Amino acid sequence: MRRIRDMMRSRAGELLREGTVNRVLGWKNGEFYYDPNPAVFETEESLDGLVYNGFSAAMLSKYLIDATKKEGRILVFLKPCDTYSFNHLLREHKVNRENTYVIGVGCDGMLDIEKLRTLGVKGIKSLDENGDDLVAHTLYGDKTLARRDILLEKCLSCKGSEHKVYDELAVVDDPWQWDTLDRFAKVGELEGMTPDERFAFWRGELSRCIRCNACRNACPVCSCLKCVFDNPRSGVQAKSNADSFEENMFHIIRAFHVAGRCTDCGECSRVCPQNIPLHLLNRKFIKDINAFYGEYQAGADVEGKSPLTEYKTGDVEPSVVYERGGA
Amino acid sequence: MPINEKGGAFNPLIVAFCCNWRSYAGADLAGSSRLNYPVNVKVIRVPCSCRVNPLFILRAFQRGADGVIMCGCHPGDCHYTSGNYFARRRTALLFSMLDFLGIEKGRTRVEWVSAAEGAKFANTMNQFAETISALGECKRLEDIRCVESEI
Amino acid sequence: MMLKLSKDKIGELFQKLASSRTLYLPIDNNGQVNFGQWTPDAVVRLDQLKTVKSAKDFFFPQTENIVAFKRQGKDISIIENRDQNEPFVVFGVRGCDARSLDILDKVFLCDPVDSFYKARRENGVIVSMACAEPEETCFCGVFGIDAAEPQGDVTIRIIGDNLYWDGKTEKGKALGESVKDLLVQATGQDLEIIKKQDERSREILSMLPLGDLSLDGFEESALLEKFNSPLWKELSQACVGCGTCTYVCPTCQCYDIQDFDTGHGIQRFRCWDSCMYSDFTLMAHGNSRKSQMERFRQRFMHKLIYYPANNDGVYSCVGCGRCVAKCPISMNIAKVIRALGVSVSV
Amino acid sequence: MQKIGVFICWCGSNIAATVDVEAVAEAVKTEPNVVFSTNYQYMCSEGGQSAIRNAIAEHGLTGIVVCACSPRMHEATFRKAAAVAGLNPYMVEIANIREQCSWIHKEKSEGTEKAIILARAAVAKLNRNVPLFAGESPVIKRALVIGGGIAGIQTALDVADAGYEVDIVEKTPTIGGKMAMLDKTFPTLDCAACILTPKMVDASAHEKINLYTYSEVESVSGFVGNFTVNIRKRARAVNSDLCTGCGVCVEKCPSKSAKSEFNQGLCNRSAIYIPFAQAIPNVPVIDRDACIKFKTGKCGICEKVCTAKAIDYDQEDEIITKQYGAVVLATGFKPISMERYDEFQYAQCPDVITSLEFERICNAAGPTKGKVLRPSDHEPPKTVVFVQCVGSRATVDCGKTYCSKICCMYTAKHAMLLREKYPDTEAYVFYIDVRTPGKSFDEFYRRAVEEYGVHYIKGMVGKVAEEDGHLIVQGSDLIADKQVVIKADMVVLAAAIEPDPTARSLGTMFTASMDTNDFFTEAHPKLRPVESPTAGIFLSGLCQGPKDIPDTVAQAGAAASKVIGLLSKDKLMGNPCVAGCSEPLCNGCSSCELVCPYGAITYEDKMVIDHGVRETRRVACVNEAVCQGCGACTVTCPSGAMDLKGFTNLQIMAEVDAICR
Amino acid sequence: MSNSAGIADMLIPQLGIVKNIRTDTPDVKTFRVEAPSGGVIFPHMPGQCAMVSIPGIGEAMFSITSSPTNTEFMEFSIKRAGYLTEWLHQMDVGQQVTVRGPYGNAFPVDTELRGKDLLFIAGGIGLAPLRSVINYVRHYRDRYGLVDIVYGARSTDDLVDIDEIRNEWIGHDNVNVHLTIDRQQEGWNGHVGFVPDYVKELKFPTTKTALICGPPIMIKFVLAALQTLGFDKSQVYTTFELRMKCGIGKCGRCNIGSKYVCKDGPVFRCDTMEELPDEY
Repeated sequence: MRRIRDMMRSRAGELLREGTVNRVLGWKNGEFYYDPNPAVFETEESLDGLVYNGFSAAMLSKYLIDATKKEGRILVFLKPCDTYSFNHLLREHKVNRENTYVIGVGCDGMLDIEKLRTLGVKGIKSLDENGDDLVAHTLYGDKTLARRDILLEKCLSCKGSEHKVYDELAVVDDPWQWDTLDRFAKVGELEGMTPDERFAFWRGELSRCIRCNACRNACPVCSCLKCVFDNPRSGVQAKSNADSFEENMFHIIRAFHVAGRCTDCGECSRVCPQNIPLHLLNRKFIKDINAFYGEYQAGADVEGKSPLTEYKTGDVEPSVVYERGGA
Repeated sequence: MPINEKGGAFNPLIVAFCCNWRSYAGADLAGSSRLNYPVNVKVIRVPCSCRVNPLFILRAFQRGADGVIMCGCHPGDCHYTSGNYFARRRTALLFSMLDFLGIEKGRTRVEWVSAAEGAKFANTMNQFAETISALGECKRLEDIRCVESEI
Repeated sequence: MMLKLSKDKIGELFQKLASSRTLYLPIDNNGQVNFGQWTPDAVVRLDQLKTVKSAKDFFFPQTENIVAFKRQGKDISIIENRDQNEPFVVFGVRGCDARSLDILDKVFLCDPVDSFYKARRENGVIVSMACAEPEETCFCGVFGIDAAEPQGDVTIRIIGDNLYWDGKTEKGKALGESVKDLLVQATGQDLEIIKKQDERSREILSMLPLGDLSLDGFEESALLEKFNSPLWKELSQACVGCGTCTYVCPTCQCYDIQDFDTGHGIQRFRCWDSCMYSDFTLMAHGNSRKSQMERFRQRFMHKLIYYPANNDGVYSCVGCGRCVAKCPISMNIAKVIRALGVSVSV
Repeated sequence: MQKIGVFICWCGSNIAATVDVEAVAEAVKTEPNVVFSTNYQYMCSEGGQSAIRNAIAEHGLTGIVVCACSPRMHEATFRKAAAVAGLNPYMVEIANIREQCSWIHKEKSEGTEKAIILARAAVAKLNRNVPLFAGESPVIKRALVIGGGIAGIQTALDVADAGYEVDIVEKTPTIGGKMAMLDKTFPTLDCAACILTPKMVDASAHEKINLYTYSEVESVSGFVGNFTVNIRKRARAVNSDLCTGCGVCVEKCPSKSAKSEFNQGLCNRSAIYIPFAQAIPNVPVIDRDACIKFKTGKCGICEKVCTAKAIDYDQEDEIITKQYGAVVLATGFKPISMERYDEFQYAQCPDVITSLEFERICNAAGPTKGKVLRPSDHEPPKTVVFVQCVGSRATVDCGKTYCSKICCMYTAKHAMLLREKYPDTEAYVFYIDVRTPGKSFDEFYRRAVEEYGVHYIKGMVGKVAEEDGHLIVQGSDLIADKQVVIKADMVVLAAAIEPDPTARSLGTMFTASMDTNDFFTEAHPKLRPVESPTAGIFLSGLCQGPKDIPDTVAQAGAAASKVIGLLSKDKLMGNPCVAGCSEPLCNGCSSCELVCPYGAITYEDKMVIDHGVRETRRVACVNEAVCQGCGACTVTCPSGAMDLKGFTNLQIMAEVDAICR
Repeated sequence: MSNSAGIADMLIPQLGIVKNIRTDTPDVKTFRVEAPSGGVIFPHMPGQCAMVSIPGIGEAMFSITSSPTNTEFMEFSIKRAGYLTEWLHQMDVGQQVTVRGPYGNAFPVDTELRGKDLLFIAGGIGLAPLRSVINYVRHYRDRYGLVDIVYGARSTDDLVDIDEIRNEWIGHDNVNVHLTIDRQQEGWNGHVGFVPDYVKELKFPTTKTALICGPPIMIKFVLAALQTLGFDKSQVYTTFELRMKCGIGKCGRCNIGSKYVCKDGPVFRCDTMEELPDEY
């Protein structure tokens, strides 16, 4: 990824210099190795702060909603999964393609700092990344780790290394590759439980929700100007989980609102401060959509109708879904 | 008869969303044919099944409904040509999701009832009420603030 | 007076504490540790340095009923139905969280006193716990907090096979009385062990990477200069406007008051709010903080300048580092202090 | 704050026997903003209605709830009563305590309790009602008919006869359509041209009818009562006003190698041509792809021979913009392409032809002057095999799933005509089923078999192969349960018919929805068969589904009567219960546009004021004249910007709350 | 204040009954509210605010329009702007509301303003908070010097409670009332023009202490006008309205810099504003 970072810096520098773009949206180094934050770079000099490493997980496409309303063209670095979100935003007319210059960047899979901590690695100061081999430098000494063990949940079932949209690519010929898992495995496992078990599972998970709205605000699909949960006139406004119903309501409705639109980018689960596996709700919808209405990947293209804005006369009946036991 | 938590007889509360053009007329026909169905079923008239927002269904459960049923025109027969097709997809997904969250799936149902199917309407409601009675009170999506004893 | 208890008796201690009052301590729920009510089968995680949420919940809960109303025709009746407060213990509070209550006190206990908070504060006993293995996100030392010997009604240390119990306040001592059957006097040797442990902890604390953050320059006199700094734009760019930092923060205290129609009446409740939310200051005819930059600035100006200006220079941050660990886009107060503070020449 | 009155009807004993109306009236008094409640024997009677009017006046009611029979019964009655008293008719809500309460429950206590809850829900909803006003829009008294076949001509004539102007847009140089190509018609065997051409003449001569031939619809805007349509009148290179139709140019044209469309390519025509003798208008058109002048710049013979000076090589396409109150789609059909049917060797053997080609061959004005001759050697065939259901009733990936409906009859007609003209020629018909559900149809078919000795074989043809100048037809005889091989001289394929390919773009333009086969869908398959779901768009003829000439003419007349009904109004009153977009909430995502069955939603860049901030945003706009109020958009909209007047989110949620209290 | 349950908290409101509703302008109504047992719900000082609520509809901060010297009832002049105010405007007499307060500081009527010549400048609904002070000053007329009142609105229809101004203020000892409307209107023979311009025209001597309230833009221009006349900012007081929720400086949304409008305001002396960031 260091090689890709160098390509990114040099191309961004060139594009700024030649005036193709007037800003660059990327990741900026932070206090530690693992906390780069999305940032806009306006000068060539500032690009020294541009980083791209295993912790550049934050997706950039959503920032383009505001960024492309501004004057001039902005360069953005999109990882393969982020290109789906970008396409989705294009489809819904939320970003202005003309004001965007997309460089698709290769990705070795993003890392989960929480997993690192769970493995007992405390006081992390920095990390050396070299394909699967990682060395963590900590307050309490160095530790060697395998990349595959600390990949983010979303990267375990990566959609692949193909960029769905880009103006140019910054990739390497020999990227590190890893075995991906069936993204519906956990959904299937839950479907196999009894309703009581499922209820207990979700109550346990959702009871941790603090309604910080990170899942919503990080979601590239949840980009309503005014969310129904913030709108006093919507009849369902709620700021906190005053009752367990509201946790359920918030997450069901959020998942439903993005059903057929969710690109399965996994940001919701990544950003959740309580590690609630919110992506499972989205994946349940995706799994059902695929089973009932045919395979559909939101954000794979810009045109066409999404599953909930179209229908077939021979669609499966809800009663059949009911008898089938979900899916 | 099932007993509720407070020890009284369990009277399930069932909310039925019916489209104005067919299912509501079907319910009317059940009435004019004097076909009995449980008093627990309360019908809300909507122009089309596609008007039923998942929010309404969740709201009903929040406020203590024990079962929610949506009735619309038979597929292909929608007054608005395609409304029930959209409604069919939405409810199939929503109800599957509620099941996924552990809400017993017997509590939600979709039925297509035409204006001529008074008997079907009554039968459906009888069956549904039976299912709900067997399942008992729905606590999993209820908002405890809305329970009568509270403010 | 330093008391001690063998670590294997800790379960008995919890049992005993829970018998007379509600006991809250760090409990694991599927990998995430939060303060929760103790039950015999709860997975207690005293080894967890940071709970996701802080201990402020028990004094300033995320949601709490204030008052209820019934409306009938033109008439309104006001029904006071506030929760009855019962004594409780929060066990295993780290130094940062323990200090955060002082900060909340200055807000809620100043005139006019918030009676809801005050009642909880009086009913609650804080059992704080020393940190032996701080993390790189910690910077409590910057705010003068000694994590090796935190404040609290009782301070405990877990060293080796023992739990050391140090009752500090009247409340703390009374709590110690209630479990005195389980505690024995610490020996001189124990005190030596404690001293060594404290020293070791302090050594690590002094090496923390964020330990060199400097608050120089965050004075009331710099209010306008900081407010008008061009750096806010750059710092806030990435902010997605969620409330994670505010909700995990032990010192954030903004709230909203809302009404809920239960169908039988109106329940008025108070709930946490976040100045990071776009609708925080939204009014029908406009918003005094229109952009995320203004909202972002408000949060940090409040913590680093406004609050100290009103409270004798005490910052509204305890360096717990939760926002550092939890921000979805890795923006946090440490970066803000670094960017806006006066750089200390090395 | 509202002042609500609640009126409980006894409906004689229909309600009062199972519902304690007094108790209901008493119970609703405590509901929010209810200031008055009463009960009465028959609310719908004059007495009941005057009670409503009096109460509105006396108590200054802002809304009323009538607890009575189904709203499907008397909602209109009570709305009218309220309007008379000066109340907005949409400030009336009905609680159905008869059909959905008293008639289905026996216990009075139960019935009463439920009636109270239903009344409460109606009050709760009414508390969220606001007065609604129906929009009005004027009706342009002119109709547009797209397609100049028999369907279009008939619709146009009927509408014009009622006194309204009609324009016909036809993409080919002449009106007449497919029917003009037919020889005789089943089951009466009268000459198609003899019955069609007078109608064509009527249409062209009608003072209210205006023909745009060789023209296409370019774009459309507007809605029912007021469509604005741009019509591209393609350049004929012949000035219609000057042309006398003498035909000299056609005769003298040196380029004579273009395939005649009218004769299905069975013979050639000149570059400047009139499709057929009775074409209307009788004005030639220059085929620019075939014309030497257009290709090389040299020639110009037609110009030289034209004494009327009607030839105009510089003529350009003309865009005509006109307004219409109603649009009739009569775009017709075409046989499907046979190119893919290799088993029948259509592309390879000239003597394998389609039924429409056979029509031309039989026709006296056709390429063979009515003699049935093989296209390959111009010899009369001795054995002709007719294959039915070619591409009809097939699987999705091969042909059409539907029955083309007309093939059984025309095949019987062809076989019969063949045997009549050439008694020594054998006719075989391979069929799956023979379908004859029409007046005199079965008799006609039986005559073919019994009187004309046509051999009907139940089974499909598996293969056609050319061998020594003959066509070897291999098929199965399902009744005899054996394979049959016929040495034929000509094979006629009853090709499935499909909508004309222009229908799809027109469908998109007019937001007339289509089924998977590209047939236009009806507003209701049974009750509104000639209307498209989009208001003001009507369907005539084959574009809606396969049908024969009498059905087409009947439907054309039906469509005309609907058009007349619409045009007879001076203005249209809208349904006020339509969707509306709250612009500050709209994200511009287009989801609602995708689910709207009526094309009532468009997107525009608009200045939006959102909490004091002014911004230009892409927002949804609902055309209230087009919206029918189904509400599909309201649920698709994630931000809740779309709401449905009369059934708003808050209204329905208030009902839910009241019921679940 | 006690901590035990059942004891009042500043967040818990009291009942009030709407006894009279006066329509002042097309979008302003003044509500007279009394405690159920009669009289004011709580005492206040001029410039202070109260939170008025209809439970389930909303709660919002309004300045108390009536003078503290009036112990019979409290008045609130409320402009129709949002959901709650819409609802309040539809109320009938007899409706109960909830009220809590008083909140915020007051105009320093008993300290800095004592003995001063006072100049009140208001625009539109901005008269509401000043009316409390004006009537207070009129009640204790001898404690203050000359009183000038400049009041303007878009049109005659928009002048709040013109009857009281005409019948009671004009003609009161040493009280000069200067009315103006933005544009000429039939039947109006008074001054026409914007308030800030009128203030400049009237050339008030700098011996006066000014109290201004109105739309933010008007306050800005009036302040500038006064400065051109030679006024110092320390002679000018104004009052703010920013989104307030708790009323007691704890909920964290109405602050301007380190000052809470609900607690440290709503009355600010203009020179102190200079130290505050421009975020209102």
